[in-house]
Amino acid sequence: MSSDTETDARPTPEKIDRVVIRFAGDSGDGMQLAGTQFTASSAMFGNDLATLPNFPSEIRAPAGTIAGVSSFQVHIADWDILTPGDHPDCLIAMNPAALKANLHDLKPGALIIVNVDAFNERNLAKAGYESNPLEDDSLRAYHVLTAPMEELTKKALVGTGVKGRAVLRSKNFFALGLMSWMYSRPLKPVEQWITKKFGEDNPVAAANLAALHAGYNYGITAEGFHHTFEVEPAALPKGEYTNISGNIATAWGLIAGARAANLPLFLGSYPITPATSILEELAKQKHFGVKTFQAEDEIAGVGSAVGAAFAGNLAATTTSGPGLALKSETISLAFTLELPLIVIDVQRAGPSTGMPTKVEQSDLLFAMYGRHGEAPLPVVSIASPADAFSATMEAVRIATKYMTPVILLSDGYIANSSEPWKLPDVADLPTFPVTFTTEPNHGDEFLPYTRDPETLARPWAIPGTPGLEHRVGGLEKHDGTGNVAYEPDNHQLMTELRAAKIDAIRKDIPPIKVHGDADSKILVLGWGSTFSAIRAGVLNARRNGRSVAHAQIRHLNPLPPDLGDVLEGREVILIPELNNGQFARMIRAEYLIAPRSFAKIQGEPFKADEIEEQLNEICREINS
Amino acid sequence: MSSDTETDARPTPEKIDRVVIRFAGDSGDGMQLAGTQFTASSAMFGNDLATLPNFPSEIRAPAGTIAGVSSFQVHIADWDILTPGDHPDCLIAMNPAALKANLHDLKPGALIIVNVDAFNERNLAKAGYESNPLEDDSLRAYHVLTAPMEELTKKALVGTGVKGRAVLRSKNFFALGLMSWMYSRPLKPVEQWITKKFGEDNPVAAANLAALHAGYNYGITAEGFHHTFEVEPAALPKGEYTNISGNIATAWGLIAGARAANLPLFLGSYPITPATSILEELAKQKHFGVKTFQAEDEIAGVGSAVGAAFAGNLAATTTSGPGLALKSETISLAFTLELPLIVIDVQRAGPSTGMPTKVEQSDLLFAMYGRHGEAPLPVVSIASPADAFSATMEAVRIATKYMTPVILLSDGYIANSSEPWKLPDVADLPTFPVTFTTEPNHGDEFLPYTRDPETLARPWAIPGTPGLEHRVGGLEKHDGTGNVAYEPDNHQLMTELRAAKIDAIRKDIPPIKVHGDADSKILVLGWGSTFSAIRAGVLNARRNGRSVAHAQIRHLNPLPPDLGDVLEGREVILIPELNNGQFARMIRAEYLIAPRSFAKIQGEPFKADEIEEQLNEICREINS
Amino acid sequence: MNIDVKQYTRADFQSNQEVRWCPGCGDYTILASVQTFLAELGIDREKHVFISGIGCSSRFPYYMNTYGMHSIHGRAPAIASGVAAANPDLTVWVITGDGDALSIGGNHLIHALRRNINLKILLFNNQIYGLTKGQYSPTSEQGKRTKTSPMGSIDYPFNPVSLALGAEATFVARTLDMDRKHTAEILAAAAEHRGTAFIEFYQNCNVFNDKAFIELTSRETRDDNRVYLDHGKPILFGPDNEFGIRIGPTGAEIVEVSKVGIDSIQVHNAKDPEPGVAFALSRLSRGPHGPTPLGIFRDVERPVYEDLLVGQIEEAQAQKGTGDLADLLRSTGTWTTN
Amino acid sequence: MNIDVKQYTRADFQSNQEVRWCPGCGDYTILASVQTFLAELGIDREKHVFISGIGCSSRFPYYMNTYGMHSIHGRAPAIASGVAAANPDLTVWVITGDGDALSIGGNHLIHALRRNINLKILLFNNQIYGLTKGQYSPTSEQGKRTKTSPMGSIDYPFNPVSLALGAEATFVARTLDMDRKHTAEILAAAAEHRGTAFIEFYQNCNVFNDKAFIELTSRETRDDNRVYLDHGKPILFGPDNEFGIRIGPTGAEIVEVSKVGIDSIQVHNAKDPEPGVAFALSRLSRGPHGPTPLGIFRDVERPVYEDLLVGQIEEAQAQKGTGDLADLLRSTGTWTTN
Ligand SMILES: Cc1ncc(C[n+]2csc(CCOP(=O)(O)OP(=O)(O)O)c2C)c(N)n1
Ligand SMILES: Cc1ncc(C[n+]2csc(CCOP(=O)(O)OP(=O)(O)O)c2C)c(N)n1
Ligand code: SF4
Ligand code: SF4
Ligand SMILES: [Mg+2]
Ligand SMILES: [Mg+2]
Repeated sequence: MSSDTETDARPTPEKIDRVVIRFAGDSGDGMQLAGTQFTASSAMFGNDLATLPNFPSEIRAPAGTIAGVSSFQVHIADWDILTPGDHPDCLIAMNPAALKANLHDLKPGALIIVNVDAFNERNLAKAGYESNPLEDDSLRAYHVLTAPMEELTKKALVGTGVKGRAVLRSKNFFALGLMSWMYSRPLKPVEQWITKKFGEDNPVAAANLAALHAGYNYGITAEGFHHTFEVEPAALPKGEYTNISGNIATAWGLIAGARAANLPLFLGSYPITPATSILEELAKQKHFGVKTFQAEDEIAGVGSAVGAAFAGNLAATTTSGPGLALKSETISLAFTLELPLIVIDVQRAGPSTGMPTKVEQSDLLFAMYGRHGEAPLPVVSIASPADAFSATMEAVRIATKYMTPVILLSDGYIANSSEPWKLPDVADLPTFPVTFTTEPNHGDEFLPYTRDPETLARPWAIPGTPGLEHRVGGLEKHDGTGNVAYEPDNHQLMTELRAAKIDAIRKDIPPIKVHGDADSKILVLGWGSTFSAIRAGVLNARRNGRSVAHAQIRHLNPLPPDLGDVLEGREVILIPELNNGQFARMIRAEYLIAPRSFAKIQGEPFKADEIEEQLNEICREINS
Repeated sequence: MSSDTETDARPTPEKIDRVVIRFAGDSGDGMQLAGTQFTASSAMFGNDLATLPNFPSEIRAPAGTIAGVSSFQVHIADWDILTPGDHPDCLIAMNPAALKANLHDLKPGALIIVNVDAFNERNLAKAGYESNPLEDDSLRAYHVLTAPMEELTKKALVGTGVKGRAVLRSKNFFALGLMSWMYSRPLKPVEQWITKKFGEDNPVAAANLAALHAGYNYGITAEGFHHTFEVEPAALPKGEYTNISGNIATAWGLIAGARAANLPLFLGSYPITPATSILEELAKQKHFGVKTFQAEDEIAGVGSAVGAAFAGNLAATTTSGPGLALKSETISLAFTLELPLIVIDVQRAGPSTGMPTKVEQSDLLFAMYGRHGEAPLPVVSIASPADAFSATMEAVRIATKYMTPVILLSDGYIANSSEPWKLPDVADLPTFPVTFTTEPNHGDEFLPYTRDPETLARPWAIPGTPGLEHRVGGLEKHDGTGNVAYEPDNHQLMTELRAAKIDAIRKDIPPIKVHGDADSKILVLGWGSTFSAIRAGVLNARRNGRSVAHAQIRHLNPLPPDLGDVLEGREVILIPELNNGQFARMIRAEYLIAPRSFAKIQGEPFKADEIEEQLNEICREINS
Repeated sequence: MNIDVKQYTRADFQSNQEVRWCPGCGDYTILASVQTFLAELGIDREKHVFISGIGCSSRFPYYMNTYGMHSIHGRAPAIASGVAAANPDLTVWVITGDGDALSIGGNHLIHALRRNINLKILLFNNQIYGLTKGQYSPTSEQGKRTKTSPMGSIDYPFNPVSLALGAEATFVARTLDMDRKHTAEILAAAAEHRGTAFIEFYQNCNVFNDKAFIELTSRETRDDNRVYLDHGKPILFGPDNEFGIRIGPTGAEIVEVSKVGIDSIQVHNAKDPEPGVAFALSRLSRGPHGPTPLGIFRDVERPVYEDLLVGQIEEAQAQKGTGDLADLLRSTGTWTTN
Repeated sequence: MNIDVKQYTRADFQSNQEVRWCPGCGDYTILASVQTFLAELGIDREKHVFISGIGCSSRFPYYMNTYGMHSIHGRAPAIASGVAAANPDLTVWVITGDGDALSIGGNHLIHALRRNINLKILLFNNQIYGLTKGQYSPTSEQGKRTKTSPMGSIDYPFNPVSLALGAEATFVARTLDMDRKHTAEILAAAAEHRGTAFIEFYQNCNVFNDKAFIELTSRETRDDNRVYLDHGKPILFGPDNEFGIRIGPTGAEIVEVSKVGIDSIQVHNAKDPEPGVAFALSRLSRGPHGPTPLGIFRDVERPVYEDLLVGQIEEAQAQKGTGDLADLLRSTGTWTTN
């Protein structure tokens, strides 16, 4: 059975410009996979898109409970969208818990497709339903379609060789097939993926293909599913696109950064949610000469990276908040050694273990001040999955040019969500090749702590270079020679030089781009992953007649030289952050102005609506 | 030979009201000991005093070199002094390097007493002298007296049983004896100390006593030493005094705090300069029931303390910057567990290993923001050695009342220097006994995360209490029950509650005392160990007719509720800090005002003169 | 442990939290074994404290109706040391995984062992990082393909029993998640032991490392591979006890009993004051492949940290009296002004 | 190590920094031994990298005219692992103390050993924290009175050799600071060994723990107590080699040669693939008291971490070609709009 034949049977789908679909089920139901594959075929189809996976927690909750629900939301459109959508138009609920957990987010009148086989008494009870919502009329505000997904999957799998409890594992492909029917997605990309993933001859491949087609066919034959939809390819700027998630883009950004710096790449890391997949991705790219070192802990992760940097590699370490805490002492060492090092913090909800799978931006001040002694570091942030590639390259550029560790702030939302990324032409990527020092720099001596007059960077001479043998260390060192030094004036001088070097990076930061109504008296100032929600919220507000400007700051330390000018003269500066107002506090200290902090600490990204609402309120206040 | 008989032979000493004496020699020369003993006898004599030890670095430099010089400065006076003095009136130099390293600090016309035996060619060369300063007239601006200390010590020790190279180890007692003669100090306290320390029958005791008396007698007999001085007992407020160093006072403050809270004291710690002596002091106080756990590292130090807190002890951990960095992750856990914990950071010069024996205040922002996630903590600072006792008790009070870790900031200057401390009446010390929860607090259930409506503190129910079995952890927890919770609104609520609890401590902070000219348009705002230099500098400036106010802030987070009022309307707010302006940055962010930062990062405390000079400059600017 | 028998049932040790491991996970069985054992042991429920780190296994304390702390990754032995030192009357359990105990927490583990603090450390070794969804751990075999080792792990694994013995452990044992009877015996001996007791559980992670212990668990192979160590008994194994262990000048070796005679077979002595033979026994297997010793490798007495700690306090108090604050403040000398 | 002999003298390995240990410190002797040895070894000076942590001993790199890093407390093995992995052509030395390596740095040490990274780890064991002026360390004997243990330490010490063997070390040796000849032999064997080489130096701290090793160093007792392990030779000691070591069913024991006969004496086999006997030998002494084995306990081959790491890269490149960035960006599928 080939998918192409079926498409003939399609009724003409309704053209829509956008749709937000959420796949929801038990953690064991494979909803992340169904969602990802739906996204992939939409991407291939040419839609613009944005995704939002949502895991229950790190560990499986009992099957069938609310705590065990996992979901994957995708927003596809025929135009340049920004967020995964605030409220789904369509929910696939694989069991009662999935329905209950997600219902309140739906648009009024949304389409709900349920796996009716799972709506038995036991599951209803586990989800905390007293009566069956499919029967008690409580869903009358929605458009509900049901499918006996388990039964049909079982039937479809007869003869595939897959038997027993394993059969039901394919039901996510049934759901995917059905959704592909409903939203006119091609099956081919999914079919190819299945064959590649499981191997042609694997019964699991046959089973998943059978379930996929069964779902699709159910759409053709079953009553109620005949009203189908189609979202046309988006009019994205001309080019070649891939659908990219943030952690993959970060990993690739490291590879590209190392290439631009002309250095081998070394990653010393210890697994931690939600950063682990950067390590996992780089472990796959050994043919790029990438060395990944899965260390015994975070301290050894960053320690090995410091060693690799000393030896002349582009060294990086990836982690999340608890790991950043453990790395603090070693980062302070790297700071005073003045070696390049990329420290990537994929932030998650804290404090302590917090909510590891949930997003937060609450490590900002920790990144700024999280080291003992005077140890300022450049801090760069990532605004979106696709932005991760160039932001990571920028971090590498700063680290190698200024011989300094750089903290790169990502977060759990960027890490796991995805969006289309227009591939750069590799030939056009920036390059900033490093030149190691190979000759004495002071008569016939080598002084490791002399400085480039412009960047204040010290020379990088690596072990193996004859004649430049030298020692570095964590004790205060003499200006120039780097020998241990306790003189009061030298310490003052060195402290000031180190700070001046970091501060000098300011000159090297491109001008801020102000979007929207550049001169508006209202400015929304954001950083990091709030980008898409702010941009969309501002767009909507402007569509509704509000005048608003938006600037998203990539360089958090030093701040861009023109930020003062951008802030100047605004009546209201709104700073939405997924923390208790940390960037707002930095802006207060730096510019002695009082921005309006909009803090959300719920483990979830902002919704565009929330931003728009804030703007509406501000406008009301200003005008009243 | 008894010391009392000698005193009869004394010429009448010149009465002086104060003197600053610096003992300087090679690290191996025992200058810290000589200085400490000189201080102790001055204390017994009733002088006011302040001391400043200065070690070269953690490890011995080659004998005789500048890098190996160790010194101990003491300021004694017949009135209430504050600092160890900016410029010595008298220098004891045990070798050429000691002379060279310290000369530039002396008052013009100062008295220099040298161990002439050490001024041989080898030592002169090691110190970098081209000719002998005792002979080349280069010291003509000073009053130089010489004594052949080594030769005389050797002679004095004949018959004590101490022989060979060990003999010269007593030469510091020779110097001490001579200084005791010069400054009319009683020998008895030193004699008693020697006998107690080494044991009556130990030949070393006999040797040191012999050297001490030989030095004293040299004063009597030698030419040039007949002009002696006497500083009369200070008119300190009536009371009983002891001479206390900061780390000892901190250790005692922990014992007193535990007593006030009615809890056993547990210290989990790993040695690190300059914090180690708190651990060492508490290890001696086992009869107070104090448990000290020398952990394998700082993480285990704070980890064991968290365990002890869970089990119902008053738990503390002591460290310095690098150790605070390592503890960060665990402190974040303690924060979310909402357990009391005293984290003492005896700051030293950073970044990284920095200058371990030198003072700095550069961990302030790290203490404020040095944790991942939203994890605000109370921060309390110590202003002087004697202040350490009550500041530590205050930290314990806050920790136990609000069920929270508290960061107590001390530093290397406070740690090692000493001053007279008027002993409190133990009966008058504050008490704040802890009551553990022993009964269910919600029907017949125990909910570990209910809160006291006033303090927002949660109940403390300890293992071993029947019926209150419960689990705590680092994951986000449900308001009330403490069960693991991932709900968005709950996380927002809990984050806000935790922040509100810390913020509520503000109400519990006593009013700021403004010293000097309370309404002056110039306010000097300090925190921590800058206290004495600021107070003295302000005093001097005011004596010279300037109008200046001074406030020293103990509670750094939350800041005192009346700080805004105190800052209000000043023309200049000067913030002297031993860092790059960290407190100034906090004040900027909090009050949106621009204080004038006076940053010193030299591993040394401020001098009173430096403060006064700043004030003079400010006055000139304001008036011009 | 002071055994003061109460009437408990397993349910008394079950908390009201739903157990959230994957269906089929070996952790369930160990949880059941521990709860059942504690009910039998009969120590007051409120005296038990379970401290864990982070990992699937480390959720364990949430499911125990005792005092508990789900702490941070790798630090449970340090935190538990503080609990035990602060209150030696408590019975302190550490629950940890192969990543938690041996990767990030290796240092705290070896130091707890050498100090001989009264902790019962249960290491759930599934040879994988479960919670973070399948990366190799310090006990994963070389060559193992995981998400972070797509071409096979290049790390040589620890043998947890050897490591513990090298770290001066006084009680070291190994058992299997699904062997509830054996688990119960080992738990009983650990509870009996004063000092640090270290138990390695082979625990199946059916999601990320299924069948890692199949050679020890499948009906076909288990009799060939389970080598039970019973104190005072010759070490024999095989379906008909036809194999045995002999200690010779090159360490421990497997021999056929019929060839060497029963007298050459090592009689297991867990109480041997020296750990040399226990160590040699630990080297018989590299991970759970082929004949693998299970049981108590070592169980010896050595002064317990808390006893020494409390002993010094008592001695100091006997010498100096219980501390008086006013005296302390005067202890370095005072002077009086008027 | 690739030995490509150059003409060096000790002075070539002396940096221009003044050596700043206390007069009489054992560190001086080890420094001299190492400098002399490197001059003889003849590997290009610029290929040597010395990484240390913090402690008196950790100042060592400053005195070596090679590449070096005086890093932070306990982390040298981790940092050195990064150096070695990044550039396997270098010869990487770790200099560490008993506090640095075994207290705060214990975890990195045991993991470096199991990975068998090509590091030469020299542990200067003076059984005290020297730099912080005299607190007990994880190798201090129980009962030791120090500033933090005024009533005697209650911690049971590690035996560094046992710990290393328990952590799967491939090369483990022990020597004495002042025995320069023996030191030179051990250094030569360590340099020869590919993989992690671990050498424990008994190092006298004459300021805070003087004479800790006096039983091994004083003229009167040293012959009674130094038990040299020489590969292939029977293990004999005593002024007239009258004692020997026998391995039996309870481990290693000291015997009188005249009583048991020379044939019962263990012939030392450092190349034994199993570490059981080496471990038993390590248990002969608890710290440097009484007969104490010195020499190479174990010296076996096992694949080296860097080789495996580079091997996988080469294999991947053979399979997929050296990575092409443009291909990578397209590797998950693309679509084109116009
Ligand atoms: C400081 C820190 N680093 C990393 C993590 C991520 N992490 C959580 S559990 C874990 C490993 C779990 O493996 P294991 O200890 O074997 O337990 P299992 O899940 O297999 O039972 C890791 C790496 C974390 N939570 N904290
Ligand atoms: C993170 C950190 N913790 C503690 C210290 C303090 N410290 C420096 S060296 C040392 C121990 C030194 O002992 P050892 O490693 O045996 O070296 P030795 O001085 O005896 O050669 C300690 C505790 C530090 N520098 N950094
Ligand atoms: S991932 Fe593995 S160890 Fe974790 S709960 Fe699931 S089966 Fe158990
Ligand atoms: S303190 Fe001890 S180890 Fe350190 S330099 Fe002095 S003698 Fe050597
Ligand atoms: Mg595991
Ligand atoms: Mg040492």
